[in-house]
Amino acid sequence: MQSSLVLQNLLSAPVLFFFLGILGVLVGSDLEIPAPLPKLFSLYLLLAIGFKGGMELAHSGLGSQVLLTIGAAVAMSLLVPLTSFLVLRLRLDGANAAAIAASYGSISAVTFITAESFLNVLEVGFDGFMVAALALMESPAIVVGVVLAKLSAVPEESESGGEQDGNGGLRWREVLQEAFLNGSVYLLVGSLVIGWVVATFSPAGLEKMDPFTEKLFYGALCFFLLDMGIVAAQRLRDLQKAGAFLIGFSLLAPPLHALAGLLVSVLLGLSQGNTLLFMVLCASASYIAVPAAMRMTVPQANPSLYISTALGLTFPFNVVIGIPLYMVLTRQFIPVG
Amino acid sequence: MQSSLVLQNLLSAPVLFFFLGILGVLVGSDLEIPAPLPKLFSLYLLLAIGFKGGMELAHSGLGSQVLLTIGAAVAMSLLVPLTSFLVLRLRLDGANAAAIAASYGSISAVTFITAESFLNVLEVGFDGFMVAALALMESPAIVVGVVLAKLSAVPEESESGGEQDGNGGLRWREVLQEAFLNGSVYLLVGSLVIGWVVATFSPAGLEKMDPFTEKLFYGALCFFLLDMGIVAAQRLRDLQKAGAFLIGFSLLAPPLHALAGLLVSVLLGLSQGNTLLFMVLCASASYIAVPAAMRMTVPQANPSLYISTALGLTFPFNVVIGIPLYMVLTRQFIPVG
Amino acid sequence: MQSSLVLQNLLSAPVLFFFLGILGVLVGSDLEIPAPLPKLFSLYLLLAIGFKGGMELAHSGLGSQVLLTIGAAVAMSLLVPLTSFLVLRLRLDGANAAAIAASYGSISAVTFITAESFLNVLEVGFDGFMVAALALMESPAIVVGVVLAKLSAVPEESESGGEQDGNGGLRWREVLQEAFLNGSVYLLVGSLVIGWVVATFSPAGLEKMDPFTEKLFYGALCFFLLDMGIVAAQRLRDLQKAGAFLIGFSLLAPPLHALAGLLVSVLLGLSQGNTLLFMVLCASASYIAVPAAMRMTVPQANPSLYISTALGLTFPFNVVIGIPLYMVLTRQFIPVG
Amino acid sequence: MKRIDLILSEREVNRVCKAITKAGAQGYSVMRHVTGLGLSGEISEAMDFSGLGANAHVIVFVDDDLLAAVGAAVRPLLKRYGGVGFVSTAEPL
Amino acid sequence: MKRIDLILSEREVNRVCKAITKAGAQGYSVMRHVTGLGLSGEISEAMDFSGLGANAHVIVFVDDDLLAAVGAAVRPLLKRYGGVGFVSTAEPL
Amino acid sequence: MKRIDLILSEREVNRVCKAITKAGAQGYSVMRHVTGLGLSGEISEAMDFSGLGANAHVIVFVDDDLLAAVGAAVRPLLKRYGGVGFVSTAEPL
Ligand SMILES: Nc1ncnc2c1ncn2[C@@H]1O[C@H](COP(=O)(O)O)[C@@H](O)[C@H]1O
Ligand SMILES: Nc1ncnc2c1ncn2[C@@H]1O[C@H](COP(=O)(O)O)[C@@H](O)[C@H]1O
Ligand SMILES: Nc1ncnc2c1ncn2[C@@H]1O[C@H](COP(=O)(O)O)[C@@H](O)[C@H]1O
Ligand code: NA
Ligand code: NA
Ligand code: NA
Repeated sequence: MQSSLVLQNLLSAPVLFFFLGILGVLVGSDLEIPAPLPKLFSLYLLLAIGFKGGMELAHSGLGSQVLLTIGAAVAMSLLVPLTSFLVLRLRLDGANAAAIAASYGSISAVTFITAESFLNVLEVGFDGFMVAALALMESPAIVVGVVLAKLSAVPEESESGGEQDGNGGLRWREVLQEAFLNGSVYLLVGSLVIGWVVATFSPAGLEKMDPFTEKLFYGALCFFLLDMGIVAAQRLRDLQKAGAFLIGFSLLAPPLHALAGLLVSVLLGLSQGNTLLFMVLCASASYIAVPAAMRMTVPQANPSLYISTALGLTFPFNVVIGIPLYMVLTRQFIPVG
Repeated sequence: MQSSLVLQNLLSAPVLFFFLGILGVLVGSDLEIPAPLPKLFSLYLLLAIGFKGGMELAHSGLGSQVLLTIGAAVAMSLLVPLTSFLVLRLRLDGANAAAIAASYGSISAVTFITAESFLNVLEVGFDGFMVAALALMESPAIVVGVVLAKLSAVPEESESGGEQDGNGGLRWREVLQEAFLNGSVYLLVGSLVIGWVVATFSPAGLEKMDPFTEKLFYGALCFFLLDMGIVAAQRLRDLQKAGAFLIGFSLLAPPLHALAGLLVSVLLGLSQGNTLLFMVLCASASYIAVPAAMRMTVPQANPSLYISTALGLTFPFNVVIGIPLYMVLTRQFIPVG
Repeated sequence: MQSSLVLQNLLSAPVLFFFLGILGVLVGSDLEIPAPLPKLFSLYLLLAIGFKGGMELAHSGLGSQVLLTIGAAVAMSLLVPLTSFLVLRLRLDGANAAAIAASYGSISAVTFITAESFLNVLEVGFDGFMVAALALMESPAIVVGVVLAKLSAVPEESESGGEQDGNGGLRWREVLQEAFLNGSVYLLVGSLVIGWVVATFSPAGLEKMDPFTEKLFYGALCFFLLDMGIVAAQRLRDLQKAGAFLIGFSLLAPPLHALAGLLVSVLLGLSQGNTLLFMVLCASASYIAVPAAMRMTVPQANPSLYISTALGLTFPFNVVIGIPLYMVLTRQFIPVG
Repeated sequence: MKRIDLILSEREVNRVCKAITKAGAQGYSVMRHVTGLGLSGEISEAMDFSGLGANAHVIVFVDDDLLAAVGAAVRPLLKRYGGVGFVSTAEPL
Repeated sequence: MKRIDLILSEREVNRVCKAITKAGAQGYSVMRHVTGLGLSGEISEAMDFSGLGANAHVIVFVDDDLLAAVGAAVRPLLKRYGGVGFVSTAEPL
Repeated sequence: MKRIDLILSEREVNRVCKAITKAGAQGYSVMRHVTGLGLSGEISEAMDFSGLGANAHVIVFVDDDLLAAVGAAVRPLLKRYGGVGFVSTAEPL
């Protein structure tokens, strides 16, 4: 049973294309998907996942379990960076620890999407409101990360010239803007709202969106994962600089956070499908919204550390082994709906 | 009835994504769709609208009403820039007045497409030959604009060196090339002809094109309108420089030109759907073919004026308020087919 | 019958869009499909054709006729560059003759795809393993070309500095890498394998890929051929430099190689559909994998010669006249399956 | 040798390159997708979809004696359509 | 005149351009999608999909007397976020 | 300091960058998608879909004493694969 789940995941088209990308880098192929094509697929996936989630949210409504689940998700995105920070601080300076912690508190939409595809193939149901949880987990971890970085920072010499504010304090406006108005967050949330509005007020439009947001989705995911494989493999080189501690962290944190997610799911009485998605949200680390935000707000942190851990190790781990592993656990602890 | 039409338009997916783009700029999100992705969608929409129009033209044939309608459309694209020029000349120099006039005489394919989607949702029929009208209205206004600019130009000092012709006259070859062989005009007309040829001679191919040109269309329109919202909102800043006169013009010209289009439609006895499309053709202003052509042929005109009026105000006005408003008028004056 | 086949091909959407691209350049339209959009379509077509081929290979299995056909295809890709080299050497130096010979030994995936579309419209069947033949014919010709170039090279003065190996010999690693790990070869072969794995082990995924790899295919081919028309027409200018000998070669080699392919197909007892594809593989010349490889491994050869012959003349010839012509011959010599 | 840097709209770049070649330069390089600020305002890539494009940056390395000819060929185009040009000194590597 | 070349992350390019204008420069040009190597390691375009982007190359031609102001405006940003700046001599074409 | 400008095919740009680093330069910047004209004819972006690419523009700022080493590392590559290189003078901002 268990090994069959892992195998089923390994032999699915999205994961195979992910491998194709990784292998391409390892054997030295010059296959590349030049910018901004990966951005096209990334924008498309966010738009489609948001729209579909909003649509399903309109059908399921905002009941108390929905609100509880979303609330628990946001709580996890605040807690995970705190505990991660404590661990990372053992070996890293404040800025780097905070940036990596933010990344693990936030989520990876592509990991979530891959888990959805996995559930679809298994014909296990899940709810549209999980996309709302996904959307709302992106930003809080960013704010926590920035606060942690500031708190642990050695007061810098005051800068002069050029910059507008010389007071050295937190530039809240900038931080909140990076956290909540970051392009990927904004598109996901916006598409979610649009999907909800269209499903509620002009459902005739849903069918016309279907070929774009639904039918094309699986193939586009494969294409994007091909690129993610290339990028993840290129990131592996940076891991030498990261060292054994960070490698260990990026492989142990996901299953531990998934376990925490499982616990919460049991308490909330989530269905099997929703539990898997909740675990994946907790386990995954952001390599889109968070790096973009950290680059601006915590420039002292080294981007190659937080990108290479989240993208080079945690992402492949979750996509390849994590998702089926969490499903095995889900089946163990969650009764069939 | 009326407000329900406006609302139905406001709550449709394409218009909502357009708003999402506008709002993104207003709140300061860094969401952007990097070049050349918008070009991909723009090329796709032109190809698809042309192909489908040609296909339907093959079905409807080239009867006398078709020819009359197309002729009237071309006539409008010659008249509108003349009257617009007279008005604009009250406050602007010749070159700027001519360039803006050309823009309003020509059309916006995306506005047309949005109107088609609106009719589809209302389940109001329209004819494929309207796409031929669309295609043929792009170029004449450009020629009129260039001629007006030259006629009103203060004779410049003769240039020396570099340039091939120093005679200061109209470079007809260049003007006609810009008007008729402009990439977007050429692709639209070419796809129209191909759609017609395929429908006439090898109809088996139509079905194979359908997923690309038909099914994908609505979603791709949403994606493109997201970008158009971003671009339109960025253009709003330029309007300060444009001043109250131009702002007034860009909001009053569309409904007035639409009324003229309604009059012609009544005279021609067009159906409700065709009338709406005819009104939209008259009301819309070009921000694709015309700016590209004016940049080359009337370089004295300030691009930020003709782009910001057509794209920053007239386009949003038509997409958001104009289309349902013109539909209300259509229903008032045109009997159901 | 015969002329109807030619006409049927000429009036199909893909060929018409190819013409639209050529015509655009000839009449001076500024229509262009900016980089990297053509790359997107090229990657997509390779991924889709590979995936579908692998899928069908899983259904047909690897019987002896499959292996024989693939073996014969590889043999042709080794023979054709040798005979071509002998002919080209009459007028060209070793490096240029070798590079052009490699191009004609290798294949053009887009020509192959266009032939498949042609067969689909005629409702003539063909087998998925022909894609395996396509994939395996790309690389051997590259190796042959490099060897020929080295054998015929005047020993250069030994270079000093910068480069890793100064021994002047064949850099086998580099050559094999360019031949077998070239991005386009790698993606095609990889997608073929993935298609086979998915069809064999998780067939539920096939249906979900279908809208992307199958439904969208025809339209995407049209779009790509529009660009290929533009690029091919731009290449026509270079032909002046190529001279009458090369022009003759690029128009006579395809039908001759197709005839050789027909002979082999008769001997192998291939079906009509497979015979046409086999002829097209022999007749077509590479303008993707081979130029990219030759640029690196035979830098003395002039890229404008091997690109303009393969892309400017042989490709249009095959797409427009060659495919229906080879079909006429196929019908003459191959009994209906 | 001289290095000439021209920055102007993508729309006119072909015209400028032709003028450069006609003036006798043996080579040039063009970078597109350049945004910027100048006398005629801010230029972004936002209108790229319309075919209007952004700016292009043209670099020409020429022998000193060709500078005048290239300058004379290019200046009227910059005057007519907008754009800027600068010269500095360079040597072959 | 002086030619200033700045190479820095795309993320900060707007901020730098604002500083340049504020310091009094009349124009600038920006090329994005620049990759490279510097003190903070290798920068590729691979993370472009995430909005992180690669580097940008900013060119500013200014009169000699503005050099100090632009330098003062830009240096703290380069120090804070990374990036390099160089100056050379140029003349109008 | 010296500023080195190299313009060569995208296909060889990685090789050239490795040579530059090996010669001791601490950094470089690369702009791709460069079109142009040179001894080997016109280079456009039309073949980009094939992986052949257009040109790349490599900029290297080095201390004067490294110029010779970088030049020696790069020249054979330019000779073998085509491309041009120029040197000018610059100072840190
Ligand atoms: N004089 C020049 N000025 C600027 N760029 C040049 C010059 N000569 C060559 N190039 C660039 O270098 C590339 C390669 O040159 P080549 O190897 O001579 O064909 C050309 O495609 C141009 O982009
Ligand atoms: N001082 C400057 N430094 C660098 N680039 C400039 C400068 N002035 C103008 N440019 C560039 O040249 C383009 C055209 O300039 P203009 O015709 O003055 O609007 C601008 O959009 C900028 O990209
Ligand atoms: N010596 C150099 N020459 C050219 N470009 C450089 C040099 N040093 C740094 N750069 C560019 O500036 C960027 C940022 O530099 P840094 O902040 O030192 O990592 C690098 O990614 C390079 O693109
Ligand atoms: Na997480
Ligand atoms: Na109009
Ligand atoms: Na061949």
